[in-house]
Amino acid sequence: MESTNALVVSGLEVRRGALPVLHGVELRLDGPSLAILGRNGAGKTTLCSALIGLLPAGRGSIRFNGVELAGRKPHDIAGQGVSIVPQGRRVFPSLTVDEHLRLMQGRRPGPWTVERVYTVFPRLAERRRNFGNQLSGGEQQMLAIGRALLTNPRLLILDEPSEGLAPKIVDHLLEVLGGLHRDGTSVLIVEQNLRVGTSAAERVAIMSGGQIALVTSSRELWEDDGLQQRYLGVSAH
Amino acid sequence: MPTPPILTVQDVSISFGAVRAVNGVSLALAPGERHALLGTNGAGKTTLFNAISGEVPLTAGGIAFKGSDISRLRPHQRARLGIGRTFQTSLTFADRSVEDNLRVAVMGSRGPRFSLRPWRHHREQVEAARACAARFRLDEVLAQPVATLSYGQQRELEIAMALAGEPELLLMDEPAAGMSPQGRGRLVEILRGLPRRITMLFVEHDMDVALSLADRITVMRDGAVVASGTPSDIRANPLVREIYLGGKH
Amino acid sequence: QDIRIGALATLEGPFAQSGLDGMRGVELAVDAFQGQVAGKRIVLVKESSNAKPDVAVAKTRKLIEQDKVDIVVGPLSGGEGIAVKEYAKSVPSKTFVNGTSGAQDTTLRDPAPNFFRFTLDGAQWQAGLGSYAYETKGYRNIAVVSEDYSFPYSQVMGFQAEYCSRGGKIAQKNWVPVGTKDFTSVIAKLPDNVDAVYVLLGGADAVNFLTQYYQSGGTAPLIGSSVTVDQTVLSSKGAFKNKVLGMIAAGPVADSNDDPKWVEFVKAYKAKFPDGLESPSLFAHGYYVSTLAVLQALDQVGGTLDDGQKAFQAALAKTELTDRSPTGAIRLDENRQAIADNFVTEVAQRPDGAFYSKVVKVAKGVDQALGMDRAKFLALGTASRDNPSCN
Amino acid sequence: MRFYILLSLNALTVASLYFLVASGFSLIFGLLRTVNMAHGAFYLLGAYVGYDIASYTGSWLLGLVGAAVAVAVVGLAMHLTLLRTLGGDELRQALVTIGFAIVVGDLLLAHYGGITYQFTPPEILYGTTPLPVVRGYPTIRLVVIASALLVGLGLWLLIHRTKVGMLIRAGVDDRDILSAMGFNVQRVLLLVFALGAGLAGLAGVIGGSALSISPGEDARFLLSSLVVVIIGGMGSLAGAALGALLIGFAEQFGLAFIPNYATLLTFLLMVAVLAVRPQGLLGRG
Amino acid sequence: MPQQFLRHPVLWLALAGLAFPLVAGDFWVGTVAARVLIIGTMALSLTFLTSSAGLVSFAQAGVAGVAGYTLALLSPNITGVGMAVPWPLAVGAALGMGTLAGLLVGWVSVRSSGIYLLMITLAMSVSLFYLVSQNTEVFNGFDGINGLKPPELFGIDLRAPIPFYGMALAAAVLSAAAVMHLDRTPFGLQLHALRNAPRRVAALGFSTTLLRIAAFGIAGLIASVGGVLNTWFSGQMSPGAVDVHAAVNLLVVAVLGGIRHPLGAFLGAAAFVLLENYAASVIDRERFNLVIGAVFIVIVLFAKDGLIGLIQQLRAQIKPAWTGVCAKNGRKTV
Ligand SMILES: Nc1ncnc2c1ncn2[C@@H]1O[C@H](COP(=O)(O)OP(=O)(O)OP(=O)(O)O)[C@@H](O)[C@H]1O
Ligand SMILES: Nc1ncnc2c1ncn2[C@@H]1O[C@H](COP(=O)(O)OP(=O)(O)OP(=O)(O)O)[C@@H](O)[C@H]1O
Ligand SMILES: [Mg+2]
Ligand SMILES: [Mg+2]
Repeated sequence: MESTNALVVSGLEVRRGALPVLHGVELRLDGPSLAILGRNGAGKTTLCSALIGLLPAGRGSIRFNGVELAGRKPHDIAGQGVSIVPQGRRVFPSLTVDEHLRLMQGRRPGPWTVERVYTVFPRLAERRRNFGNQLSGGEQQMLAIGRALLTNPRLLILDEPSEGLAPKIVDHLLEVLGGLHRDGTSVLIVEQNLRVGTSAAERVAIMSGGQIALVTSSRELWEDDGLQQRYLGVSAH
Repeated sequence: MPTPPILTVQDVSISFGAVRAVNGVSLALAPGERHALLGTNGAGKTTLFNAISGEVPLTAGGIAFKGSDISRLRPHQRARLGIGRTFQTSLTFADRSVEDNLRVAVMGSRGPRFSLRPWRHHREQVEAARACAARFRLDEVLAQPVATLSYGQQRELEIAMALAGEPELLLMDEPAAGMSPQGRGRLVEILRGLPRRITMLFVEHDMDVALSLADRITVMRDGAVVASGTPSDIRANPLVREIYLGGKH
Repeated sequence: QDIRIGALATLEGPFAQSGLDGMRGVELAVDAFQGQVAGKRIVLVKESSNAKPDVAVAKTRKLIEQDKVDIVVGPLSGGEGIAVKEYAKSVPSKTFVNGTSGAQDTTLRDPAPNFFRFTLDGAQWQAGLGSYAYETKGYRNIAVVSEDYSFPYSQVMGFQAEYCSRGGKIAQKNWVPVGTKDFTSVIAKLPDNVDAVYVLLGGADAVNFLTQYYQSGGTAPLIGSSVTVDQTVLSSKGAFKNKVLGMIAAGPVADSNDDPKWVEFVKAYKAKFPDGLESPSLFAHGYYVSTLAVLQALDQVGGTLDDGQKAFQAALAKTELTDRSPTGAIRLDENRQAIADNFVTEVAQRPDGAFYSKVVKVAKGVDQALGMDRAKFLALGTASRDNPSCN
Repeated sequence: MRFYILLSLNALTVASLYFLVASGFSLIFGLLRTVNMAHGAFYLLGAYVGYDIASYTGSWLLGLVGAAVAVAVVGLAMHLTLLRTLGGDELRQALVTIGFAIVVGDLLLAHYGGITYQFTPPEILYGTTPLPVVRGYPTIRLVVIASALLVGLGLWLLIHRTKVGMLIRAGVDDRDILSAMGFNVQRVLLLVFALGAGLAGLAGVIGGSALSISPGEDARFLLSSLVVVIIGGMGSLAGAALGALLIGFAEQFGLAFIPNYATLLTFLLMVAVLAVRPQGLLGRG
Repeated sequence: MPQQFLRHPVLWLALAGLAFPLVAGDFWVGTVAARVLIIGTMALSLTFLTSSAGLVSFAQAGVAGVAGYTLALLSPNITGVGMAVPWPLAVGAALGMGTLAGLLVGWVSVRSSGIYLLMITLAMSVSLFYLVSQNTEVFNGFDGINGLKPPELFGIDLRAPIPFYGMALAAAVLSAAAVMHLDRTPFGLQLHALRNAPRRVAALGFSTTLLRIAAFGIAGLIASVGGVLNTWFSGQMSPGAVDVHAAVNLLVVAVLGGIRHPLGAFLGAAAFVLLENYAASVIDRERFNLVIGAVFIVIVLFAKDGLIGLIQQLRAQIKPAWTGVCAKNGRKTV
């Protein structure tokens, strides 16, 4: 089953407290993957939180495979097959690694099992009895990713998943993400690391000041220093 | 004769129950050195940092700073000796403004630590806090509560707070994590521009940042040191490539 | 112009039931005067404390200063009484009449000239019991289980005054903190060879003790204080009651008392408060006689209070309740403390199954020194855990 | 010897009763991080309601079950109306529950008056069970011990052996993420609250049978629950059991040997434990 | 001009306090208002601890009680315990012992936080309660120490309603001013930092232990001021003043009034005292606890930052220009 999911965000406005942060976000994800890049404070995390329902959408719509997600509760949205690896990991301190994974297993049918997660991240298997707060930063990140995968999502949102991961593990993660579309999972990845972002997705959206400033192909962005300079303020080369 | 090391980590081991997070690590930092600590996830880098700053007790071994043993000192005592640090997960005073955060940071080393006189008598500290904010372009959000900053901005504040204390030894746990490429560039610039009287030991998974900052690099795996040398040594080391860097570097 | 009377009792917490009954006594007394005296209407202002002295003083102050009452009837419990007495000294032009608070020192030492007590104190309430236990029941060696504060101390003092002087022995005294609910460990400690156990517990604590005592297989007969087997305990719902038949106790009231005035009082009580207790408690009685005394003295001075209450207070000090008192004559000594009758009772059961206390002996005209020489009695000092000793 | 065994049995009984009440308290705290100051009121309410049901139907067991159900429903209602709107504001939640406890306490006083109630449990429970050495021990007290064991075992299985237990713990840590992972946290929350409240109601009937029911018991059992759970470690079931045992023994042995300062002893014990282990004996720091 | 603004609230307290006797009778001044100020001062110690250092303590009533008992034992009393010394000495000793008690509470609980802190402080205050109610030799147990009176000062009888009220007002205003002042000092900011991230505070070179104990000491001193006044006010000192209800009441007062602002303590105290006195007149006298409980619920449910929060909201609607002032030192979290 190839991924045939469609996420359509239109005119999305979100506030944090009294402060408007997203001002009419327009976004389409209909291929296997999309990366979102942007400076600190651009509103990427806010967007992710709104997609999963943790922040209320003020105006606008979020449609996933034709279903309106705006206004729904997080667990309801998750029930539609959306899952998230939140920024800052947010694993549960009072659950062991093993419990994290077993809690998620079997919520939705699909290819991901606890054993498969352990195979992908052997380090987690070695630490299966450690509690969430007894893990290193990178281990927590792996656990957060494994936890989200185990829900067998149709849309996986990752908010800066490479943070804290050793380069080799990042490469490994990219492989895993690359294979997800074969299971019918689409990937929406937020990244600071240009290399990771462009390798994880075919298309990238650049976010700036609470709006989508540009959508282009990864290759184009990776190769065009000028584009990088203009939208991200740096160039990778 | 070479100058005596400013920080000596001698055969340090740290266990959490059955998990031996750090296993006989030794390390010596010359004054002014910029030393990167790399290593696989869970190698024990953060744990070692916590041991140096005094948050985690040693199971074995000793730590000396400027020639005297500090293994038994409490965290704030070590901080007063001149050891500053950042945390892998930002630890800031969330409901206070950026400026307040930096004021506290400034006072930690420069005092006053227990003043009951109002702020107008402490101009110098207030100025220092503002200057520090400006350095990280945090002056735009000076009055904003930290909780309302984006993740990346909070990471920048995290570093700014450690620098505000002007420590002699600066420990940074993944300083660039969560920062945008632009922020990383700025960070590298700031850190490089610091005077050599500040010795640095930092953990970083971003190779660009690590390689452009470090004089020397130590690589850890499973609690032990597996390689140590100059950046080019390390980059060429096949074991490091295999266990840590992977194919793309 | 109206005469304003403030009634202070505990209407909250564990003593709520007692306070409620006290208030009933006040109302009955006002009713006995048809709500007026010397042509003036009587206005009642009720206030609740919670058995804490500082709250009692605060509420008394409120009654005086805010509600502008002329006379305060209350409070209900020991520590409160002493605190209110102290406060009374600062407002000599108002009059304070004790409710049921039974601490000796409210009137015994350093009394307030405007504070009156028409009820007996804690020690007096045990008058007659010690001699009855020794002589009639033949108890020679007993153990004591008591709550640990001044009221039970003084009750034990009253008991010992008769019991010990006749040669009775006390093998063991157990002082348990107020609020103890599980007494089984104390019960386990009681010596096997005592003739009786003297229990000074009230309300729920008494119910718990009695239940646990019999469940643990206790066989020695029990002696009660003034509150151990009163109607608050006897009318509670529980299975322990069958065992307490015949238990002796003493206090200012007995449920069954042949005195026609008592019978009349009970009738009035039941008529006015159909959902009250089976029979008025010592709280209802205490507040009743205290209020009666106030009204009688007011009547005598024609309701005049505008001389700083001087005439009224003088009249009150001389007031004797005779005809109106349901429990025999009551008069005051020089410290404005009551001299009155006290009753030794036994728990009995009516044909309808209800439990009550029946008079078995009356101690007549009990004074505060318990019949001793006043100077000698004062020399004994304040009652405490081990004062006076029994020998 | 007999005396010491009796004392220990008494301590066990008291500990069991404390555990019964405290387990629900700990459970509610575990999920909501709310110090439910109305827990004592739940206990008292359960006792009275159970009493009414038992005397109306003549069945002690029906009283037990009915009390648990009734109080669970009241707990649900309280949670829905008062607590849910307050989100994670712990201090305000504690305050609201104090207010609720005052209201319930006063309504109970109004309805049941200040007199003391005692259950008449079935004859077999009310008598004395013969035991070696101590000769006999009140059956109802053995029932208290047995029910504590049962409840403890049941809860332990629930928390450590089922997904619900993991959910509860995860919900404590990070409610938002748990709901983003697809769990209806609010529903779990409600269920647990009802369960905790129901346990208090159940304990009310058992406590009311072993001891008695009267105004003021609410505050007493609230305080004892706090002490027990804090000494053992908040949210830890085994901790609650350990705490209950410690307090039970300290209280009963204290009462027998230094009655004046027995209660002082239990609280000093609590101070000492917390000064040395700030997170309680079995709490994870 | 932020400092001028910050001073405002205390100024209001002082002005309102001075004007009050002009419009109210002796009962209102000497009994109601004086009690409000006393309870407010005790609650202020909790407000200070919580809003600045994030420490919630159930021990403040107990700490005030230590001061109260010290004063009682060192003053002439009719119970015949303790030893009378000149009153300035007695007051000084009371404040000293109260502060010490505060420091002790801070020291014993130095490693606890959150609910555990609440409970260890509760345990300490309950311990004190059982000590004083069971010990008859020194503290005269359950019945406490009776017959205490405020002294005469320069020929003014402090027992009289107006002078006593004046003394309470002065104490309250001074305490509130001290708390507001602390908020404007480095020490105050360090306490705020401690509340947010103690680990970071230590890593920056501060002894968190010292900071915490100091905060408890200051709170202890404030509570002691209230404790001394309270002892004089009720003329006696008994275990009731340090029991669980007293501890809970202070928390209720602080939260009702608004724990984020020093004036909240006094507002809360006013509400509490009025309720206590007048709830009874609202419905049946025997059911006034019902009213009290219901009012708690309503205030807590509908006023997020307590009464002071309500007032700030109201003012924001009436005169937006003022809000800056209160938002600045009123808002401590986001
Ligand atoms: N409290 C603890 N109890 C048990 N094990 C722990 C505890 N804290 C850390 N560990 C283990 O110790 C090891 C070292 O952790 P540490 O945080 O030092 O790693 P790290 O090198 O910083 O890794 P990363 O790059 O992922 O941050 C990890 O495997 C972790 O699981
Ligand atoms: N709790 C909050 N209250 C108010 N404003 C907030 C809050 N959280 C974030 N913001 C603001 O919202 C804006 C967007 O924040 P967001 O976290 O979405 O950025 P981001 O793109 O994810 O940045 P980063 O790369 O640093 O994670 C920022 O300007 C930030 O200051
Ligand atoms: Mg982000
Ligand atoms: Mg790390």
